[in-house]
Amino acid sequence: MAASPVQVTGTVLTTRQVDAYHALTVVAPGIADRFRPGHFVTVAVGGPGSSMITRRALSIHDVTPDYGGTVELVFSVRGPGTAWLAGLRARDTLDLVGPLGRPFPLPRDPCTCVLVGWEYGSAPLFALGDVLQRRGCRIDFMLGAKTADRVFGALRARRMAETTTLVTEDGSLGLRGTVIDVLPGVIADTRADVVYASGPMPVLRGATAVAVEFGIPIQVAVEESMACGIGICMTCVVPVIGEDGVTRMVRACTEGPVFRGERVRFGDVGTIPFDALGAPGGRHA
Amino acid sequence: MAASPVQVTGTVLTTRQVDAYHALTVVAPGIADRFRPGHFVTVAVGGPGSSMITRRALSIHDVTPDYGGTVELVFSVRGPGTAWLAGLRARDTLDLVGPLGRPFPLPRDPCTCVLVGWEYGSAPLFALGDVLQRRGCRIDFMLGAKTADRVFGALRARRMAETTTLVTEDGSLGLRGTVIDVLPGVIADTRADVVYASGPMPVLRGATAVAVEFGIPIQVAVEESMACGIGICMTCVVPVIGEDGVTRMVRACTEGPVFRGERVRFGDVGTIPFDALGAPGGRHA
Amino acid sequence: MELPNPVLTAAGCGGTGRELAHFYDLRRLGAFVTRSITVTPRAGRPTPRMAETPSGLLTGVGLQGPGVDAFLERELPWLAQRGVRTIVSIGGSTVSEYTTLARRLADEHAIMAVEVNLSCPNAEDRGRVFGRDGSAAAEVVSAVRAVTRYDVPVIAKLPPDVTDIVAVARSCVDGGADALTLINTPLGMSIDVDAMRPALAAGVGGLSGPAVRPLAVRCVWQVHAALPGVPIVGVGGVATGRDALELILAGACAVGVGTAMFQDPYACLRVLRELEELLRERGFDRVADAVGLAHRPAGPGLRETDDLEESSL
Amino acid sequence: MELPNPVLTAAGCGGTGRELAHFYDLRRLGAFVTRSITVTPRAGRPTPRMAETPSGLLTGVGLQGPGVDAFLERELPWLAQRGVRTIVSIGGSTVSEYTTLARRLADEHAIMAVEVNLSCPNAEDRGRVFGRDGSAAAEVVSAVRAVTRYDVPVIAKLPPDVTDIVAVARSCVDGGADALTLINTPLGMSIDVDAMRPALAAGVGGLSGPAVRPLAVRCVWQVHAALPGVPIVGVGGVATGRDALELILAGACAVGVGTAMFQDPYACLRVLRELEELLRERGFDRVADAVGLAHRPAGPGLRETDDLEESSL
Ligand SMILES: Cc1cc2nc3c(=O)[nH]c(=O)nc-3n(C[C@H](O)[C@H](O)[C@H](O)COP(=O)(O)OP(=O)(O)OC[C@H]3O[C@@H](n4cnc5c(N)ncnc54)[C@H](O)[C@@H]3O)c2cc1C
Ligand SMILES: Cc1cc2nc3c(=O)[nH]c(=O)nc-3n(C[C@H](O)[C@H](O)[C@H](O)COP(=O)(O)OP(=O)(O)OC[C@H]3O[C@@H](n4cnc5c(N)ncnc54)[C@H](O)[C@@H]3O)c2cc1C
Ligand SMILES: Cc1cc2nc3c(=O)[nH]c(=O)nc-3n(C[C@H](O)[C@H](O)[C@H](O)COP(=O)(O)O)c2cc1C
Ligand SMILES: Cc1cc2nc3c(=O)[nH]c(=O)nc-3n(C[C@H](O)[C@H](O)[C@H](O)COP(=O)(O)O)c2cc1C
Ligand code: FES
Ligand code: FES
Repeated sequence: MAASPVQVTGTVLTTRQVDAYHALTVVAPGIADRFRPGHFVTVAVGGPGSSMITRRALSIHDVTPDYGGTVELVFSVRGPGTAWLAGLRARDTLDLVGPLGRPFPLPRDPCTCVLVGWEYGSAPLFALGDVLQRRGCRIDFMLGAKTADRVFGALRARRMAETTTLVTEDGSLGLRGTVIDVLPGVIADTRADVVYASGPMPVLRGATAVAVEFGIPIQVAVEESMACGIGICMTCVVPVIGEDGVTRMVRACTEGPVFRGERVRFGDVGTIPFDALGAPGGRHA
Repeated sequence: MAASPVQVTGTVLTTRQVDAYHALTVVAPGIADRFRPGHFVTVAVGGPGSSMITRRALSIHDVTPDYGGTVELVFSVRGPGTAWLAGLRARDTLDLVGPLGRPFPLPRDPCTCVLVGWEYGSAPLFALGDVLQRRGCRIDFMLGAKTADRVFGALRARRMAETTTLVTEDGSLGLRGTVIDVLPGVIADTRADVVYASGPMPVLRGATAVAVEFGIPIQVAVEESMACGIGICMTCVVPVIGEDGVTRMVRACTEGPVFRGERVRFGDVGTIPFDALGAPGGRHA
Repeated sequence: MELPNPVLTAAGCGGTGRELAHFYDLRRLGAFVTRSITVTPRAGRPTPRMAETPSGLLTGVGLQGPGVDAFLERELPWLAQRGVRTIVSIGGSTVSEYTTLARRLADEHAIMAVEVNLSCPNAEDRGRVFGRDGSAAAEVVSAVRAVTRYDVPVIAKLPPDVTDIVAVARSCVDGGADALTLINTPLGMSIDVDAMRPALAAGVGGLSGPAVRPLAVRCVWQVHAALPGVPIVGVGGVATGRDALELILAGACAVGVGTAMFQDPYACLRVLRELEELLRERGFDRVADAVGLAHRPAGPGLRETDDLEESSL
Repeated sequence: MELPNPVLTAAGCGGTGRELAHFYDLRRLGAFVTRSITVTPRAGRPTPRMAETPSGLLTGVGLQGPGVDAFLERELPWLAQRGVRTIVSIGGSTVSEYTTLARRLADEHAIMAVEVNLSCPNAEDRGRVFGRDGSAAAEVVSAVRAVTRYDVPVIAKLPPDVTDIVAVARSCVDGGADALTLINTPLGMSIDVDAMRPALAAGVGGLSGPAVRPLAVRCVWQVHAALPGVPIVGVGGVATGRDALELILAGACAVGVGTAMFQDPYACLRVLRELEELLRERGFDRVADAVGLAHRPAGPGLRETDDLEESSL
């Protein structure tokens, strides 16, 4: 972990609806201080006496120095935990642990970066874009979603980036298609040096395939179900190829969520690849 | 059950602190309509997704015809369920089932009634007092508690009753002592024809002993842990002697909570008396 | 046994029927399952009989009930007159008590099925619970089967806290059980840390409610995998249509609702409504089409689940 | 085994120690219990490995770990250097694997105790879990005891989903176990009603968290009643000091905290603080004075609990 995480009882400052998403701004000084783009937090849901005993992981969308430090979270309602979050009001408290995970690594020298985000996966890319620009990088956004209302952050992307390409599966906004259809054109047009991507596995897999095709590095932020977020439960593992060429089941919460795209065996997510370290009947150390 | 109970999603109208107690007024038309003194409700606690899966039983303190019908509940915080109730605010919703239980039977002819209440047990006695007075009865209150702040309803009692006797275990308000110490004097002074009592088992036991001594009838409202409140779980039983002289384990929620005091085997509460119907090794039907 | 819908009350959780009838017409249930009827009246256990646990309820009621005579005189006729489809649960402390009960029921025409509650202690085996011992369970089931009318199914109801639920289930089926109900309450305990005593007068009690649903789903799954032809009534922690569907996908063809009725008297009807809606959304015409569906072999891209050993780690 | 305080991490729930050390100094724990170490590295099960259930967590991790060599090279020294009191949990699929592991640990001086995780499937008995079979459990325990240094206690850890926990516990003690840990996770299952598939890739999983606490309290109670001289580490659903006290009053002399750490990284320290406060309020100077106290015979006015059969109804 890049920074030591802390547990904070934050106070909700504001709640907003942004397209299909809910946005919560929470006063959480210890977390905002330590934030680097790509970090996430886990939040306790359901209040005291809740039957929901696991925390929910949410990317940090942004931080501000207001009130000693705030973090902004963006989420869609998927199940009971996110439904509860959506019901929070200003001045309610929220229990957070963070910042967690390995943030996006930054290029040493100024270069051209394409930021690919899918639905709420786009959330952590704007703070990343800010940092990249401060380092003199050119940034270009590609934001996608199933439908128009689920494209997150198009306005802000347009304000920040050299170019912004929108894509929806149903064509209701921007180009119609998938990342694989559209990303090659963006990379070619911008002469990108590096890709950052955040979204569901199939999107990351597609983006990685494209980046590999172009021979440029790609950093991806993956999402796996997480019971703890701090590296102790081993529920969040992904098959990743190490420096030594050996595939290991590594924790997305602590070794990730950001990985070099070509190291993640996307095709084998949800399996134990037969050649992974410690695979049943497979090779041993 | 005297009246068919209903399930109502009520809206909290007001919340107040009354001495050591919380009072909630809830709009719950179907329940207020059917109310008779001695009825109780059960309320769902903890909100959606709560780990608390049983309802909490609370006596109905009072009803009004406002907003189609309100019920007032009075309670002290004992554990997590009542703590959650204490956190409700106006306009929150509360899920109630009621009215439940056998209400206080009323005398056919005008007579003198002593109403004995201990701590929050006093709550259902005021609506009872109103009805008795409307029937031309004289009422006298005896209210007790461990300490002064836990005596409930002294002011209202003084306004309603011919006489009001207060008693606390520590003497911090009114007389110092217990029901057994004080009730005989009240009965003698008022020449009571009947006693109504509501409170914990030891208080009911004491009041019953005194009433029996004086040879006057007593109706008691008992409190046993209840998982359902509607007669289907069999957790709330109390040993009660039937008309036929046979002791049965009867449900406080449906056959009670109001019983004739001398029929309740207070000394055997928390046991199965050896001579109860169906007792292990005991007599059979 | 044909039921118009798959939602039943769980044994011992619906009172005599009269209490729920204040809320709705019991003919709307798939069936009403009685509390476990005993030969003689039983006063049950002392109070406290209940303690709440996280998402669960611990109870020790001790099969309080009026005995079979009073049941046949006062409770069954009331249900029969109203046309309530009734499954009678029976409980005994010896094989011969179960036989006596089954015999007494054999003349009653209003009974859809007999459910044999095997969570009772066997007085002839130092109080060992019948359902924790395959051969004792089978003995009870075959004794009951032998004296029950051929067209009345005998359902064996089992607790989950055994080393091998499949073995016990198989013994019951071999003993003549036409169907199984899974699960009765596992043994649990709660201690009142203020009194520093067990919270229940009985010390231990039965754990029910949503907390035990994962145990029920697992038992239904394992037994359906081993005995796919045996109808299973899934019981344990059902509070919503989704919970019911979980048990059905695991292999149950009907579900029982118990503890949830304490919280919501209308729970059975609500579960049914929600279940029907979920089945519709998924394109099922009949419940039967969904029974055990989660067992189907994983398709392309789906994960293989069947080749793994069933340990909890 | 002397511990400065009775709160431990539960095996497999505290990572390697490094992760929790971001939050507090692990020397503040009674002891740190490792995940179950295996002979060779294990990749574990495919994902999804978790599903939330009401007040519970279902997991199927499959003992992912680096194998004993890497553990002794990289994990144990890290703990030892920091002075963390460490109990090493071991898991095997044959008796000889357990023996191998115990032998490898025998030379390590930094180990407070060896905990034998008996929830592993026995490869030599068609995958039957060791701890579900008294004699297999005893065989493992005595093999481990035989090769472990005399001054290092061997603790047998058992799952609750057996027909007779007391019988299995007694076998383990007869086999040489110095103490017992109760409970490991019972087998549970959850089905994703949208995918209509088991929620875990492994199908079944282990149920943990507050939902199982009543099962843990019951097991501790039963075993303490039968084997009052055997120290018990109570584990299962502990999230607060009250929960810990519940297990202690039932008969545990120490408690393990597992799933609660996923929700609150400081859970062990908080539980300890709350427990100490509760003990103080009740006038106990030492934890030992409270151990098993809920078993004391009922005094006047208190209800008798010991003469009742232990059925769940
Ligand atoms: C590193 C990371 C960052 C994330 N960032 C965001 C974000 O910025 N905005 C957003 O909307 N969502 C984000 N998610 C997904 C979010 O965690 C899930 O939507 C949420 O946990 C679902 O909870 P629920 O109770 O609403 O749904 P349910 O599906 O009912 O959740 C039940 C259980 O499954 C777990 N779970 C289910 N799906 C996921 C998932 N995809 N990832 C992790 N746990 C899951 C939950 O934590 C919970 O324990 C992120 C996930 C991860 C791992
Ligand atoms: C007919 C009846 C009327 C009541 N009226 C009132 C009232 O007007 N005001 C008031 O303050 N209290 C009243 N009580 C007691 C009230 O129900 C309990 O204080 C409350 O249930 C405690 O819940 P908790 O979660 O705060 O505490 P906990 O002790 O944590 O409760 C845990 C569980 O035990 C049950 N329980 C615990 N104590 C009792 C009890 N004494 N009676 C019933 N269930 C119990 C709860 O329902 C819950 O299921 C009444 C009880 C009954 C049976
Ligand atoms: C208060 C209570 C009484 C019960 N009585 C019986 C009974 O008489 N016979 C029986 O077979 N099961 C009985 N059970 C078990 C239930 O039928 C059911 O199997 C169990 O509670 C799990 O389902 P649930 O979680 O929906 O309650 C009882 C359960 C409770 C909570
Ligand atoms: C993710 C996870 C991993 C576990 N790994 C192990 C293990 O390696 N060895 C073991 O003996 N128990 C293991 N357990 C069981 C716990 O040690 C503990 O017995 C159980 O979870 C109940 O306690 P809890 O409710 O506090 O979690 C694991 C439990 C969980 C949830
Ligand atoms: S979420 Fe627990 S190890 Fe990653
Ligand atoms: S509370 Fe359920 S029968 Fe009385």
